Amino acid sequence: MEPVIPIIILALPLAMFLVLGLFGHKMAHRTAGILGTLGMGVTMVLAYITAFTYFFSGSSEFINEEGIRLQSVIFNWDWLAFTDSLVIRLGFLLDPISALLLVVITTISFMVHLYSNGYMRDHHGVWETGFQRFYAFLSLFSFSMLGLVVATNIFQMYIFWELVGASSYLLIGFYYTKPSAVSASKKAFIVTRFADLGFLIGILILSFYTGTFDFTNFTSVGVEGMTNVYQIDLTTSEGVRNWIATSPAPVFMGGSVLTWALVLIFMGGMGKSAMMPLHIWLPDAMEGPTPVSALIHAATMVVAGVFLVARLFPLYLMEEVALNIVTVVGAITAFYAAMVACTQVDIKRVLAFSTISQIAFMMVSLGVARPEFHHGLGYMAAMFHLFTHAMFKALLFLCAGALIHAIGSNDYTDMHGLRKYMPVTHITFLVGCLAIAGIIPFAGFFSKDEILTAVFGQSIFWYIWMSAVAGLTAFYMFRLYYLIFWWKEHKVHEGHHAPHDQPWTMTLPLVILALISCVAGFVPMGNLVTWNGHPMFESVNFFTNLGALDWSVASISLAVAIIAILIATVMYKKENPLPAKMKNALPRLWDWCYHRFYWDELYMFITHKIIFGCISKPIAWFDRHVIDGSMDGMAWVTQRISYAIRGLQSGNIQLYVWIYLFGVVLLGAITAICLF
Amino acid sequence: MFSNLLIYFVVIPLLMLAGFAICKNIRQVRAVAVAGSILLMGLSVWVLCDYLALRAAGNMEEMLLRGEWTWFEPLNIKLAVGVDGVSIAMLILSSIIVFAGSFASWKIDDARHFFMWLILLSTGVFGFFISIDLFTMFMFYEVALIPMYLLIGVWGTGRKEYSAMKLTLMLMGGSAFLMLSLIGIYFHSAPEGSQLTWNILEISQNASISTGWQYFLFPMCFVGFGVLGAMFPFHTWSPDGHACAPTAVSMLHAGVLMKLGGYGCFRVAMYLMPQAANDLAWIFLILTGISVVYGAFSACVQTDLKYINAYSSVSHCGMVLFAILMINTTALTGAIMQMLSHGLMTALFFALIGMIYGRTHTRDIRLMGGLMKIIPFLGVGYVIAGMASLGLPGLSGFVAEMTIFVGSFEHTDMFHRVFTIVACCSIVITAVYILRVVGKLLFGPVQDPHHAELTDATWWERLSVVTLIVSVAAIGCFPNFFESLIRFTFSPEIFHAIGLN
Amino acid sequence: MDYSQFLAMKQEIALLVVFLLVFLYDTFMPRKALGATSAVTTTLFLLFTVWSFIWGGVAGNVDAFAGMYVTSPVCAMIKNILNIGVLIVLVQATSWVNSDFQKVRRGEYYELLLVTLFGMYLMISARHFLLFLIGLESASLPLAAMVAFDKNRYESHEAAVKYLMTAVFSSAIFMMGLSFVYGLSGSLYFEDIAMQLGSQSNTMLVVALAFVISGIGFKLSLVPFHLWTADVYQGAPTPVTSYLSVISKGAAAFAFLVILVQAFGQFYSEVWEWMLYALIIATITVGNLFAIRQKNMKRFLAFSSISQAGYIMLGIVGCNEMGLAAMMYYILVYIFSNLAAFGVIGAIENKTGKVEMTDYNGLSKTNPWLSFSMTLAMFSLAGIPPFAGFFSKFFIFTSAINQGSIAIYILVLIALINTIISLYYYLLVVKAMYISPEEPQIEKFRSTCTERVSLWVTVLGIILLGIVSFFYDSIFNAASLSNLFGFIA
Amino acid sequence: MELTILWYLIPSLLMFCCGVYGFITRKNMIAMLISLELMLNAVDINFVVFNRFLFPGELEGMFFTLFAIALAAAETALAIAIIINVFRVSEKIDVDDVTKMKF
Repeated sequence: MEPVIPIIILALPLAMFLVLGLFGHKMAHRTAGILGTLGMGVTMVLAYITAFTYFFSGSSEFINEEGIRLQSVIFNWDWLAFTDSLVIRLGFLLDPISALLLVVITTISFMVHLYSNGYMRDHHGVWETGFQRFYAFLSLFSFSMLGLVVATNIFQMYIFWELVGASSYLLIGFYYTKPSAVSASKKAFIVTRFADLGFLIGILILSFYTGTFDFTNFTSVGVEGMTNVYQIDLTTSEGVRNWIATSPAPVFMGGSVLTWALVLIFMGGMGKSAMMPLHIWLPDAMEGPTPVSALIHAATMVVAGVFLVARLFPLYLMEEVALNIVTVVGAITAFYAAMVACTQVDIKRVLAFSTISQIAFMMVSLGVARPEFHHGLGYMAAMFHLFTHAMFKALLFLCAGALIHAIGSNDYTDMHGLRKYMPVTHITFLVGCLAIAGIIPFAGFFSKDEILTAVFGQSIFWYIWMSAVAGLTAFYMFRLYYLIFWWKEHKVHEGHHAPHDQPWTMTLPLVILALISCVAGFVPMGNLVTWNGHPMFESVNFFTNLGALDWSVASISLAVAIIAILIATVMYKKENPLPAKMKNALPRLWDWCYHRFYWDELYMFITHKIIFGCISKPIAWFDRHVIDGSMDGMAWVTQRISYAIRGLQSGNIQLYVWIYLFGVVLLGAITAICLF
Repeated sequence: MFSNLLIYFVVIPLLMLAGFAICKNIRQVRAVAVAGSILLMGLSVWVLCDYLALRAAGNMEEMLLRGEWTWFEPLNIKLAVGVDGVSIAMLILSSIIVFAGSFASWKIDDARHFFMWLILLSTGVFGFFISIDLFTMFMFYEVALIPMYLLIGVWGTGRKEYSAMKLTLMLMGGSAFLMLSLIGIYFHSAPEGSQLTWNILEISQNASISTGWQYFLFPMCFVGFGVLGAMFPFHTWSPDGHACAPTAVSMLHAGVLMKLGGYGCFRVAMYLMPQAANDLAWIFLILTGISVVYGAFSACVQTDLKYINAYSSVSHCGMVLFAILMINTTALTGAIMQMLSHGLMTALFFALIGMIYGRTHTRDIRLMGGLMKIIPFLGVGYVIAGMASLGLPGLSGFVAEMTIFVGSFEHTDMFHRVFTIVACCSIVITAVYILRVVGKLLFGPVQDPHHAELTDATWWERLSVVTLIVSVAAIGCFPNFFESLIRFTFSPEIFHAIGLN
Repeated sequence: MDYSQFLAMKQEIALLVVFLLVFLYDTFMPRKALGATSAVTTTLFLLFTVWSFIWGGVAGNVDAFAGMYVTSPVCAMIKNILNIGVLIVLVQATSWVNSDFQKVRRGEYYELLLVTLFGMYLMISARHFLLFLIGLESASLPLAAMVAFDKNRYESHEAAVKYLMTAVFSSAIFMMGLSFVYGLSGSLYFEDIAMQLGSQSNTMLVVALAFVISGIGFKLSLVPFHLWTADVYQGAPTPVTSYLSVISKGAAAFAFLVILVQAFGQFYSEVWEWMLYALIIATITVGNLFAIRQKNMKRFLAFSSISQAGYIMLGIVGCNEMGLAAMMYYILVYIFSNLAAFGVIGAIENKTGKVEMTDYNGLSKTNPWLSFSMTLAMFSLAGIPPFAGFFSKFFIFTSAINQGSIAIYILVLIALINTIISLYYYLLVVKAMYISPEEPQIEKFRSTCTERVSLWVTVLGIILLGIVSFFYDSIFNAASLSNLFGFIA
Repeated sequence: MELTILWYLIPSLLMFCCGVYGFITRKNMIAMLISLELMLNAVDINFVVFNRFLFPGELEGMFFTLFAIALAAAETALAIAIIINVFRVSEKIDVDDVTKMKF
C-alpha cells in the first residue's frame, strides 16, 4: 500500500509532541487538550484504515493465493549503517500482529486522550498544572509505541523500546514534586534499563551471527546466516525441526548462540512486561496519573515484551529451552501476581498486579505454543488475550481513575458502597470484572479459554496451575468489586460533595470500552493472527469462536471462575469476619502476599547496600585517596627530598670544596670504569 | 599560504587575540568574541562543504585541502595541514563549543583577558586538528594546555590554585612522554638514508618503524595522549580541574580538549604504529575498560554536580579510548561519534551547571531540589542533557554508544567479548547516576526557600544552551551523515592497524 | 712573524678597541661628561655588535699563531650571540650603574665586563690550552671583582669570596689536570693531544680527564661543581648576576664542547659520554629540586639556571652539527628568556629593593606589563609554546636523541620529567603574580626608559626567536660548516 | 744516585695534596689562600718537570708555568682585596662566618 498513511500514523503523534512540548505552555489548556485528542483521533482512524486494508483488502502484498498472510514492509529508510549488512532502518512492517497492535494502541490511546480531558481537572474545573505537558508526553508515548510495533528490524524496535521507556519515565513522574512519584519513575526507568541491557546484548549476539537486524531475514535466514544461508521453510514445523537438526549453531560463552540471544532478549521482554523478578517497578508506576496507568501500564507498553517474543517467535521455535524458560517465568509470575493481588488495599495496585498476572498468561501461552498443536494455537491465543486484555484492563483502570477522581483516594477502605452514587462506573467496572474473570460471553472468556486450551495441549501440570491462577483472578477481581461498590460506606456522602459520575469526556470512554469488552470475544482472531499467517478456520461468522471452543476445557475454566466469584461474594459482599478469619488462618502467607514477598526490600538491599555501599563508595574513596593521593604523594615526596638535601648548600666554602672533590672522584671513577 | 582554507582556523583566532588587545570595553570584547566564533563556525561548515564536494568529485586521497610550508629547514619541520572527515567533525565540534562557550561566559569579569586566554586555547585546539605534521601538532597541543592554568587559577572557584597546578602538571607530564615518543618516531620515520619526516602521512606510507621500536614508542605515545583522554589511572586531574574551572573553560576543556587525547591516540599512536597497536592494545583495553565502569560507579555517589559530570566524562572518554582500541572500522567510527556526542553533551552539562551555580551559588545536590518548577528552561535543558548522556535514542549518545558496542562485538574472542559486555553495563550505571541527580536536583519539593525567587535563563544563556541541544539532537537524528563522513578514514587500506587486525 | 694573522682575530681586536675607548673615555673625560659613560659604552658596543654581525664573520676556518687560535663561522656566531646578550645586559644595567651609589664606579663596571667578554672570546676560539686558560681566567677573575661591586652590601662581598675561592680552587684542579695531559701528550694543542693520547688508557689519563672536566664544569656550574652558583647569584648585584648567568655560561658551554670533541674526541663513546649522562642527570635534577623551595627570586633563578645548564649539555651529547646548532640556539633563547626575567627583577629591585617571591604577590594588578614580561619569561624558560623556549628545548632533545641509543632515550625521559618539576616552580612565580589573593606588595610604578627598552627587546625575542625560523636556520648553517667533530670516535 | 722524574713528581703531588687539605681544613681565609698557592705551585712544578724530563726539546711547559705564576699572582691580589673588603664589613675573616647565604 502507499506509505503515506503509515507515515502520517507515525508522524502525527510526533508532531503533536513537538508542538505541544514547545508551544504548549503558550496555549490554553482546553486548546491543548482538544488538539492532542484530535491528533490521536485522526491517528486512530488512519490506523483502522491500515489494519482494515491489511486484513480484509486481500491485496496480493498482504495475503498470497493460498490465503497465507504475509509480512509486508511498507517503507524502510536507512537510518544508521554500522557496516554494509548491519544497518538500522526506520520502517513500517505490516503483518498480523503489528496491524492488531496498531488498532489496540490507537484505540486505547485515543480513549485515554479523551478521558484525560475530564480527569486532569478537579471538580471545580481547575486544570492540572502542566496539562499541556501531559498531552505532549502522551503523544510522545503513542509515537514511540507505534514505532515499536511496526518496527522492521530489531534495532528499530530497541530504539522505540528505549523511547517508550523514557516517555513512561516522564509520565510516571508527571507529579514531579511528589517524591514518591519521582522515585517511582526512577525505579521504573532503571529496572527496565537493566533489562534492556540484556536485550541489547542479545541483539548484539544475534545480529553478529546472523549479520542482520531485519526481522524478515531473521525469520527466513538461519542463525549461521553470514556463512551458509539455510533457506528454510519456517511455515511448517518440519522445516523448523530440519533446520535445527542441520544447523549446529555456533557456541557463545558455553551455550548455543541462539539460546543466549533469545534468553537475553527475553530478559528485555521481562523488564518491560514486568515478569518476575523484574516486575517491581510496575506497582510503583501507579504513582502516575491513572489514565497513564491505563494506557501504558495496562494496555500497551507492558505488553511490549509479549509482542517482542511473538515477533521473534520463529526464532524461539528453534530453541525449545528458550520457550520453556518463557513458560516457566510466565507461569510463576502469573501465580505470584495473583496471590499478591488478593491482599492489596490500593485499588490501582490490585489492578497492577492483575495486569502482571494477565501478561504472564500471554507469556505462558507463547511459551507453550507449538506449530504442531492447532497451528500454534498458543501464539494466537496470546495475541487474542493481548487484545481483549488491553480493552478490559484499560476499562478497569479508567473506572478506577473515575473512582479516585471522585473520592480522592486510592484505598477501597475509603470507597465502600459507591454503587448508588456512581451507577455508570459501577456497571462498566462490573463488565470489566466479568471480562477478566472469564465469564462467557465477555471478551476475557474466549481469549483465556484459548490460552488454557493451548497450555492443556502442552502440559497438564501447567494447565492445572494456570486454571488455578484463573480462579484467583476471578476471586480478587470480585473481591475488589464488592469492596468498592457494595459493603456499606463508612461516611455518609450528601450534597454535591457526594461522589457522582463524571463528565461525558470520562464517561464516554468507559462505555465504549465496556461495549468492546462485551463483544471483543467474538472477533475471529484465529483467522487474523496466527504465527505463520495460516488461517485456522475455513469460514468465519460471528459465532466462529464459540464453535471453535474446546468445551471440555472451557466448561472447567468457567466452573472455576464461577466458584471463585461465589467465594468472593460470600466473603466480601457485606462486612463479615470471614476475611479476618482467613487472614489469621495463614498469617505468614498473608503477610508475605501483602508485602509482595518482600521483593522491593530485596532490591533496596542490593542497590543501596551492595552497589552503592560496597562498590560505588569504595571506588570513590579509592579514587580520592589512592589514585589522587599517589599523585599528591609524588609532589610531596619531591618537596621532602628537596628539603632533605638543602644541607648541601650550607653556604660554607669548605663544604662546597668537599663536594667538588667528591665530584671529581666520581668523574674519575666513571672514567676508570669506562677505560678499564 | 593564505590560499589554503585551513590556515584560517589559526588565523582567525590570532586576529581575535589582536582584537581583544585593542578592545576598550566589555561590549567590544563580546562583539569580537561572538563575531570570531561565528566566523569559525562558518569556516568549519565551509570546509565541510568543500570536503564533501571534493569527495563527491571522486577525490580519494587520504587527506584533502592539504598545504605544506617549510618551517625549520634543517629538521625538515613543515607547517603541514590537511583534513579528513574526522578532523572536520572535530573542527565543527570545536567551533560550536567555542560559540556556545563565549555566550556562556557573557558576564565573566575581566572579560578581556579571559577571552584572550580562552581564544589562545582554542587556537591550539584548531591548530591541532588541522595539522598533520607531528611537530606542529605537538606545538598546538601544548598551546592548548597551558592557558588552562591561568583560566582556572584566576577565574576559577574553590581550590582553584591546587587544581590548576595539578591539572597543568599532569597534562604536561603526559606530554613529556608524548614528546619523547614523537621524537623517536621522527628518527624512525623513514628508511635508512632517506630524508626523515614529521609528516604523519609520509610516515605511515614509509611504515619504517621497526616492531621493536613500535613496542617502545607506542605505549609512551598512547599514555601521553591518554592522560588528556582521562584514561585510568591518569584521570585524576579531571574531577578537580573541572570542578574548579569557570563554566566556559569546563565546557571547552571537557568538550574539546579531552578529545585531543582520543584524537591523538588514533591519529598518531595507532596510525603510525599499527603493529604495536594490535599487539599491545589489550593492556590499554583493560585500563580503559576499567575507567568506563570506574568513572560511572564513582559518579554514582558524588554530591557535587561538577564532580558527577567529571566522573561521567571519565567514563565516556574511557569509552572513546576503549572503542579506539577495538581497532575495527565500526568501533573507531563509534569512537569518533562518541567524541562528538560527549563533547557536545558534556559542554551542555557544564554550561547548565555553571548557570545553575551562578544562581544558587552551590553545586551540592543535597542543598538543591525542585528547581524544575523554578527555572524550567534550565531544568528541561538538564533533563535533555541527561537523556543524551544515558543514551536515549534521538540524541547523540545513543548513536555513538551503539556503534561502539556493535563494533566491539565484532571481536569473537572471550577477552574482547567480556570487556564489551562490561562496557555495555555502563549504560545502566549511567542511567542510575543521571536519574539520581536529575531527581535530586530538579524534581521533588524545593529544598531551599531562597531558591524560590530564582530567575530563569537569560537570552544569551538560552542561545548557548539551545545551540548545543540542537547539535546534540542533530547528531542523534541524522547519524548516518556523520558516520559516513567519518568512516572513510578507517577503511583498512588507509588505517593499517585495522588491516593488520 | 706574519702579523696579518692578527686579522683573524678581528672580533677580539674590535672588542679591545671598544674596551680601550671606554677606558680612555672613563679615564680622561671631565667629570661632568662621565654621566654619558653608559650611553657611550652602549652605543659603542651596539656599533661593535652590528659590525661583527656584518663584517665580523669569516668564510671558513681561519687559524692563527700556529693553530693556537682558530675562528670559524660557528665561533663568530656564538660570539655574536654573546654580544647580543651583553648588549641587553648593558642596557639593563644602565639605571643601576647610574644610581647615586654606583655612579662613581660606573666605568669599572663596563671595563671589567668587556674584559671578561674578551676572555670568553678567547675561550671560544682557543685551540691551545694555554690560550684557553688565559681566556678562562680573564673571564673569571674580573667577574669576582664585579660580584663584589656593591661595596655597601655584605652579601656582595660574601658572594665574591665564595666565587673567587672556589674559582681559584677549581682552576688549580683544572691546571693540575692540564699538567697531566701535558705529561701524557707532550703538547697543549687540542689536535696534538687528541693525536698523542690516541686511545691509551692509564691512571694519569683518568685523573687528567676528571680534573679537566671538573674545571670546566665549574664554570658551567654543573652539579656537583655548582654550589657557588646560588650564593653568588644571590649576592651579586642583579646586572652582574644576569651577566654571570647567561653570558659566561654560554661561552663556557661552547668551550666545553670544543674541548671535549677536539682534545678528547676519541674518548667520546667510551668515557665522557657516560660522564656527561651522569653530570646532566645530576645537574638537572638537583637544580630543580633546589629551585622548588627558593623564596628569593635571584637565588631561584640561580637554581633554574643550573638546571638549564643541564639542558644545554644535552646538546653536547648528540655530538654532531645538529647538537651544536641546538646548543647555540638554546643559549640564544636562554639569554633572552633569562634576561627578560632579570630585567623585571632588576627593575623592581631598583625601584623598591624587593627580591622575594612573596613581594610579587598580586603584581599583575599594579604592574601588568612587568608581570606579563615575567610570565612570558617563565613560560619560555619552562618550554611552553609558542614561546622560544619550547623550540629550543624541543630541538635540543631532538639532537640528543639523534645519537640513538636506548640509554639516551632514558636520559631524555628523565630530563623531560624534570621539565615538569621546573614547570611547577616557574608557575609558582606566575601564580604569585596573577592568582594569589593577597594585596599587592608593590605599588604601581613606571620603570625607567632603558629597562623598558630591554624588556621590549627580550619579550620580542621570546616571541619571535622561535616562531621565525630564520634564526635557527642560520645558526644551523653556521654549525654545519664547522668541522669540529672530526675526532669523534 | 740519579734523580728520576718521580723524585720531582711526588713532592709536587704532596704539595698539591697539602694545598687541598689546607684549603679544606683551615678556617682563616688567608691560610686558605696560602693553601691555594701551594696547589698552584704544585701545578707549576709538574709542568716544568714534565717539560724537562719528557719533552726536553720544547718550551711549552715552561711558558705555561710562567703564565700560571702570573695568574696565581693576580688571583692572590684579587682575593686579598676582597677578603679585606669582607673584613671591613663584617670584622671577620673566618670562613665559617661568611655563610649568610645558604640553602
